[in-house]
Amino acid sequence: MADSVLEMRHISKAFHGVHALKGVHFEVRRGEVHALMGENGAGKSTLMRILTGLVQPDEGDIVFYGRPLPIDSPQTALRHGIAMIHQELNPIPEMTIAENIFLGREPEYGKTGFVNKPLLFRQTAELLDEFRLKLDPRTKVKQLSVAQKQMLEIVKAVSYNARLLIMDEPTSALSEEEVQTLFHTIEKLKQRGVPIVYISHRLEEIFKIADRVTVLRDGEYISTTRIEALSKDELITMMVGRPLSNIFPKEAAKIGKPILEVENLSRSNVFSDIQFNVRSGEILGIAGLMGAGRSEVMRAIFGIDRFDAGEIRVDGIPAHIRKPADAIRLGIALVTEDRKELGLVLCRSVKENMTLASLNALSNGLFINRLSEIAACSKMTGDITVKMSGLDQTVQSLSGGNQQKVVLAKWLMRKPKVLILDEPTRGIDVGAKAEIYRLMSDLARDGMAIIMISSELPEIMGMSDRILVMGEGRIKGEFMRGQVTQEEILECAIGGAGIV
Amino acid sequence: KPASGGAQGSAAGGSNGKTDNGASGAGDAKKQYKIGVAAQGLSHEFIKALAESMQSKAKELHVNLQIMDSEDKIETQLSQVDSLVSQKVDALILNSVDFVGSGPAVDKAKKAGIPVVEVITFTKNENYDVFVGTDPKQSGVMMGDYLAKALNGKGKVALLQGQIGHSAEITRGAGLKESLFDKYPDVKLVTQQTANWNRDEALRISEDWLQRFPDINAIAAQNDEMAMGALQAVKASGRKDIIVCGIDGIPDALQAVKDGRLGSTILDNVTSEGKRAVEVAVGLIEGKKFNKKRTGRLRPDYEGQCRPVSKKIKQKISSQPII
Amino acid sequence: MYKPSVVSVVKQSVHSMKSKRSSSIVRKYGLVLVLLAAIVFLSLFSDAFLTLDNIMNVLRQVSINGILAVGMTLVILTAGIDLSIGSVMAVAAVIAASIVHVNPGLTIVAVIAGMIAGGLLSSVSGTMTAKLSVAPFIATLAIMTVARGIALIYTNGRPIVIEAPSFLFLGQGSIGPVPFPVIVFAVICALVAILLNKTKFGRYVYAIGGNENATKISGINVAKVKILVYIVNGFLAGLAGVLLASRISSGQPNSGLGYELDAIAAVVIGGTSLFGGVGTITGTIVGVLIIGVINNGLNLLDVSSYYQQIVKGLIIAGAVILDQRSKR
Amino acid sequence: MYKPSVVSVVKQSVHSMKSKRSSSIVRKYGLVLVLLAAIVFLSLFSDAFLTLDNIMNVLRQVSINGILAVGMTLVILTAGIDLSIGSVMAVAAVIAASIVHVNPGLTIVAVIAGMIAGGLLSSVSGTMTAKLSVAPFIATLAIMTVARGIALIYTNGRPIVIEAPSFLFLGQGSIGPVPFPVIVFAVICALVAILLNKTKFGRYVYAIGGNENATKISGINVAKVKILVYIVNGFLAGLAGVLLASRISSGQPNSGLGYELDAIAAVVIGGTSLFGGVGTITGTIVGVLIIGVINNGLNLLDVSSYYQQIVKGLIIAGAVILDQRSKR
Ligand SMILES: Nc1ncnc2c1ncn2[C@@H]1O[C@H](COP(=O)(O)OP(=O)(O)OP(=O)(O)O)[C@@H](O)[C@H]1O
Ligand SMILES: Nc1ncnc2c1ncn2[C@@H]1O[C@H](COP(=O)(O)OP(=O)(O)OP(=O)(O)O)[C@@H](O)[C@H]1O
Ligand SMILES: [Mg+2]
Ligand SMILES: [Mg+2]
Repeated sequence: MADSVLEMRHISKAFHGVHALKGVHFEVRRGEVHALMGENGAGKSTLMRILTGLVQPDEGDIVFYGRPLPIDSPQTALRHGIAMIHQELNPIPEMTIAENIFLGREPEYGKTGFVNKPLLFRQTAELLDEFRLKLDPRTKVKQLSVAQKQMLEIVKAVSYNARLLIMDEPTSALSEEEVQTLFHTIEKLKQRGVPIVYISHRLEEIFKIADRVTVLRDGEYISTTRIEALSKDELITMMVGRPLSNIFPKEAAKIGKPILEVENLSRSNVFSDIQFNVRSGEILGIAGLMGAGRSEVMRAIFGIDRFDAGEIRVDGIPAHIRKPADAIRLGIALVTEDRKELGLVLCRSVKENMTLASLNALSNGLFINRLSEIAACSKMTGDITVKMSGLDQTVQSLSGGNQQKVVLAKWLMRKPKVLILDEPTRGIDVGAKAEIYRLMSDLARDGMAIIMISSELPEIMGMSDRILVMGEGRIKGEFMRGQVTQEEILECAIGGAGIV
Repeated sequence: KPASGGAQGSAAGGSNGKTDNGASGAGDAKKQYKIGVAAQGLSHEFIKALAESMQSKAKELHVNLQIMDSEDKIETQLSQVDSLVSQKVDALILNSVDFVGSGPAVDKAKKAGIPVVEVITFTKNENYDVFVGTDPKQSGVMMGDYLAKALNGKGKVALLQGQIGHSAEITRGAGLKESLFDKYPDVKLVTQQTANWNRDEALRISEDWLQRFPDINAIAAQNDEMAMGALQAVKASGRKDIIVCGIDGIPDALQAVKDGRLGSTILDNVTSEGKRAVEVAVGLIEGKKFNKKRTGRLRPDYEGQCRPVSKKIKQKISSQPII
Repeated sequence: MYKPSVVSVVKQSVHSMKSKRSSSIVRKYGLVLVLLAAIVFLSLFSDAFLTLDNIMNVLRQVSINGILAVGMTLVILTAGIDLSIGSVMAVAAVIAASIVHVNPGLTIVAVIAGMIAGGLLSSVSGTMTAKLSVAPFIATLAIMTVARGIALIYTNGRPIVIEAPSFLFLGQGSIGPVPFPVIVFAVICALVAILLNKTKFGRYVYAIGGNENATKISGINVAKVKILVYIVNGFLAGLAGVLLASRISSGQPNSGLGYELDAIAAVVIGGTSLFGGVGTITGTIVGVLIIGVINNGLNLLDVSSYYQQIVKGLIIAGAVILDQRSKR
Repeated sequence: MYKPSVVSVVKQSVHSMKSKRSSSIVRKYGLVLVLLAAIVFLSLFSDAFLTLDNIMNVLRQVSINGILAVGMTLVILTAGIDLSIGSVMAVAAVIAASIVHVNPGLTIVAVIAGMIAGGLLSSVSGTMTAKLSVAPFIATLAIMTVARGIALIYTNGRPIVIEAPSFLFLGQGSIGPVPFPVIVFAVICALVAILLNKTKFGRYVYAIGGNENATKISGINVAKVKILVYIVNGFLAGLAGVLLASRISSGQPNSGLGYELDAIAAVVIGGTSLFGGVGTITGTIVGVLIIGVINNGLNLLDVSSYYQQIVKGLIIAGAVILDQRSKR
């Protein structure tokens, strides 16, 4: 093709026997948004990591702007103008936003090697404005929420003015508002003729912005198609290998008495008089914009953060929760939004991660019962299929989505009374989502009370019996299932005021 | 001179004279001298004994002794002497860590008009007033003499060295070489390793030697700690024919010599030397004169060791005054 | 706190393929290789090496450092470190020595007293680390100096001679051809290996080292586990101190100087990450043996003190580099 | 990789309020407090303490450890560690000594030679760490033994006497009341502080320690930066070794023994995290001074050496605990 920018041919990669990629073809053209789709573990990230020199392919060659491209390290990739938003957020927590964004290309005084800090902060401020982020360039990144960190990655990648921009699940933690901002940027880049590889498990997004779609399945190249030529179901079928009847299998469950009740819970300048309850058999969805403080409320309930005022009741009995252990003892489980920092022990095996919170049940006081441990894990992997070489694979070598599944499994294994899910389907493919929704629906039917924070409105609408909307640390509104539209929820969330 | 020195003494002593005034009675008319001591390392029982003997003498003479532990670090010793000098002590007793390295300390004190007594060990820098002690080399010589007799001028010897480069390692090594290996061509030095003055290291190395050199006749250790380690290895191996000797005369070793397990040790009478050093220091403050090299006496301690260790020698070697 | 580097990501994948057990063998592969190479080499060049006598000799020599290294493995797995064990050994040694010195009959009492002393001292380090979030390096550095001081004061700087035969047996005796310390070492290895691989506690140790916060949020009492780890380490240091005292038949206030370094070295050579979460007892054992065999071998080959140091350094570096390669 | 602990969430809110600079003062606050407290206490209880003479003593005493600690700060910021500096000092010392021993005129040459020797040795550690991904602990442990061996062989285990006045001035001379080593220390602090805070290189040092992976992804040549860090550290260790040789007017093959521990202690007491990414030179300076003042003060108060160890340990622990509190 004349306007072909990138061609990857016969790319294969095996990680010690396991084939992540098998002779994959991938071609990107000038000024197009090319969606790369596939189930969790299909090989999308690996293919892109090869392009950015983080992984060396076993075979295959790469042609970039007509010339063969030997990429041995991220440096060379950047030098050739290939920038990437990585699926796994990778900030340097102790450094400021500005230092993170300009790491490796700090403005200097001449060529002295001395950093021009005023200029550094000015340029950062400009970038942040461009993306409508009200953040101080001098804030340390460790103070940011997951969503904000993700925005940061986007700002950084875009600011390279690359000749090819790769976005690996850039929106997994973002809510409508920021997604819109991102799409504006993408439009601008398209006009400048910058090609973009876009990886996402949010199908709506694909159909909004993609021009062409390439689908991988189990590391194999399936097809490349123009988006217009595809229906949602066709795309899903291509990815999963079979049609997927009902994505939101929400069954009506018998809603019982309140299990978790929260009375005007407050924490200074994070959230104030939060008041809600969730009943057995009920799925309570919580929507909101980035910085709404949803995660924070849940962290407080679970005993990770302190709160200043308010009361929490479990089964009507006032609960004194000072540390996570207390919450867990009361039958509460929290799937945190930040799997890397708070969810997983990356250097340990899938099995050890899944059972970490349940070992008391799986052991006779001291010794772990190996068989019942394996049994418990197999049961979970039966409900949620994790693509792995075995229960002993280290979690850090799993694909992003599969890591998320491990976190879910870890908490589901405890069979809690109250299950709190913060962005439960972050980076999870449609098929797996459906599995998880079915599981939630079943658990609700069996009387579990479920709270689901999500920035993905379809999911909220599709699964919740009741929907709370939060903004600026307050509850802005409450809706019953099927009595509200996405637009109304957004309205309510923004509530006229600006976003934090 | 003594008057002014005394004045200084009381002035400086006043600051933390409390430590000793208690002992000497508050209303004591005699003004109290303050003597600074920089000691090699008080975690060695040998040096600890020295310090205590000095302390007891100081109590007796109602002088305020400030003992500093140089922890075997030359630099530390220099710093400590610096701070003793800036405290204007009336005299300095230096138990030098290093023959060369501790030299500057002497100058520092002398420049400030502070008399310097060196004890046990002396420095290359001869600017000090009096040295109380024995020629360290001589202890090596004596060990050599003993071994020569014990081996009857013929045999294989393994040498356990102290920390390489340490003054005592150098001098004692030299002494042994001179009196044994140079004098007796049939006495062979089959191997040498450093056990850094440690008992357990010496034990480990000796164990290995007994595997590798089953035919050695003697193990010469540059201090008693190492000798005791070697002795242990020999005992464990069930060998009765290997002579072990050390230097310093620590109680452990003296006992072993009496029991006839240890060939010999060289006893340097630190207690008397420590006491003497304090006397001399006070004397210097009060302007008395001493001859520069006041030596103590080394006693090669192996009476009666002839029986178990080696059947040959009967007579004793008389210790000679050194230097 | 484990940081996957670009290469480590690849390394990890090795494991993913294998079952836990065999993977840990792969992990050690390079090292075991080095150890075997060393053994073969030595048996070729020194006929004194591969004798039952000398093998027992080496094992006896490594057993004290081995016991320390096993305890240290626990600490390092939690991303901690313990510099105090050398001094803790000394305290245990002098206390035990003083007991049998006065009453030669009380061997058992002496041993237990020594171990308890160790446990107490280390419990302080553990508490400082776990409850007051003092960096383990500093907490244990403080205890290191304090403990040394205690040992010196307790003995007034004089070694305590030990004559009690029953006590001396601990460090000097043998059961059949096998020296007693070796038996103790073996038992300790077995116990701690079981603790790490088969119990909840072991899981928590790994989890804390891998991601402390994730572990906390999983409802585990991290502080408690950490403190226990330090106490166990203290017990073992105490035991090692007692054995050392028995081996050199005296309780020395300045014994154990610098032992912490050998122990840590053995652990890290054995493939345990100082960032915690990754490592095995088998690895540590190999590390301990490598160091022991090198020391013994260099003496058997009669390499001079000076060159011993150079050779030692090169071999250690070589071993670890080879290990790294084998993990690729 | 920073992990917000349950409490740290609270801590952070403190930081988030402050700008980087002032927050780092908060960070040090507790320590500076301890230092001041110690100084006030000592000047009250010993009139010998707050004399110009003694202050200069203290400064001279700390300057060598100070120079080492500054270099070590760089290494630790990259989540590394360097155990070899003590031996590296020795090599530099004996080389420099041998040069001026033969030709008293060549002071400058001797200094440079010593520093280069240090740089070379450390560049090996650096390369092992950065290119062969050997744990810094092991790489530098290996170099530690090798370097010691080199120093012993080079001198055949005998100290080399130094008489060259111009060389002796480096460690023993003063400019006005200020000892020369103090001036060197001050200059080094200034230079490295600028390097860390004002240059790209400095940013990268922090970045690597904070998240090596992310730094690589940002297209920074991590290996190169790391190796440079170790080389700089080697230069400084060499310089320290030369100063030491001059101070003790001899090149001693076993000088610098155990100096690495003091340096690391100063750095960590100064608030630098052994996991990298967090720390400042000012912190290290405070750490160095605390150690120096304690040592000097305890001697002035004539605390008997055994108790000194206990007191030292307690003060260090206390200082760091207080520091932790002040960070809440
Ligand atoms: N370092 C590694 N070691 C072993 N296996 C690996 C490694 N990296 C990736 N894999 C495997 O390669 C496969 C593809 O992973 P990849 O991350 O590319 O999937 P993905 O398409 O990005 O999935 P997701 O949508 O969940 O991000 C997965 O099965 C994963 O387990
Ligand atoms: N502008 C800001 N500056 C600093 N910190 C912020 C800012 N905005 C948000 N935060 C942090 O993030 C928290 C809430 O953000 P977060 O995105 O986690 O809320 P959320 O409702 O959970 O959104 P998400 O969908 O990302 O979970 C705030 O309490 C605050 O700690
Ligand atoms: Mg992916
Ligand atoms: Mg959130």
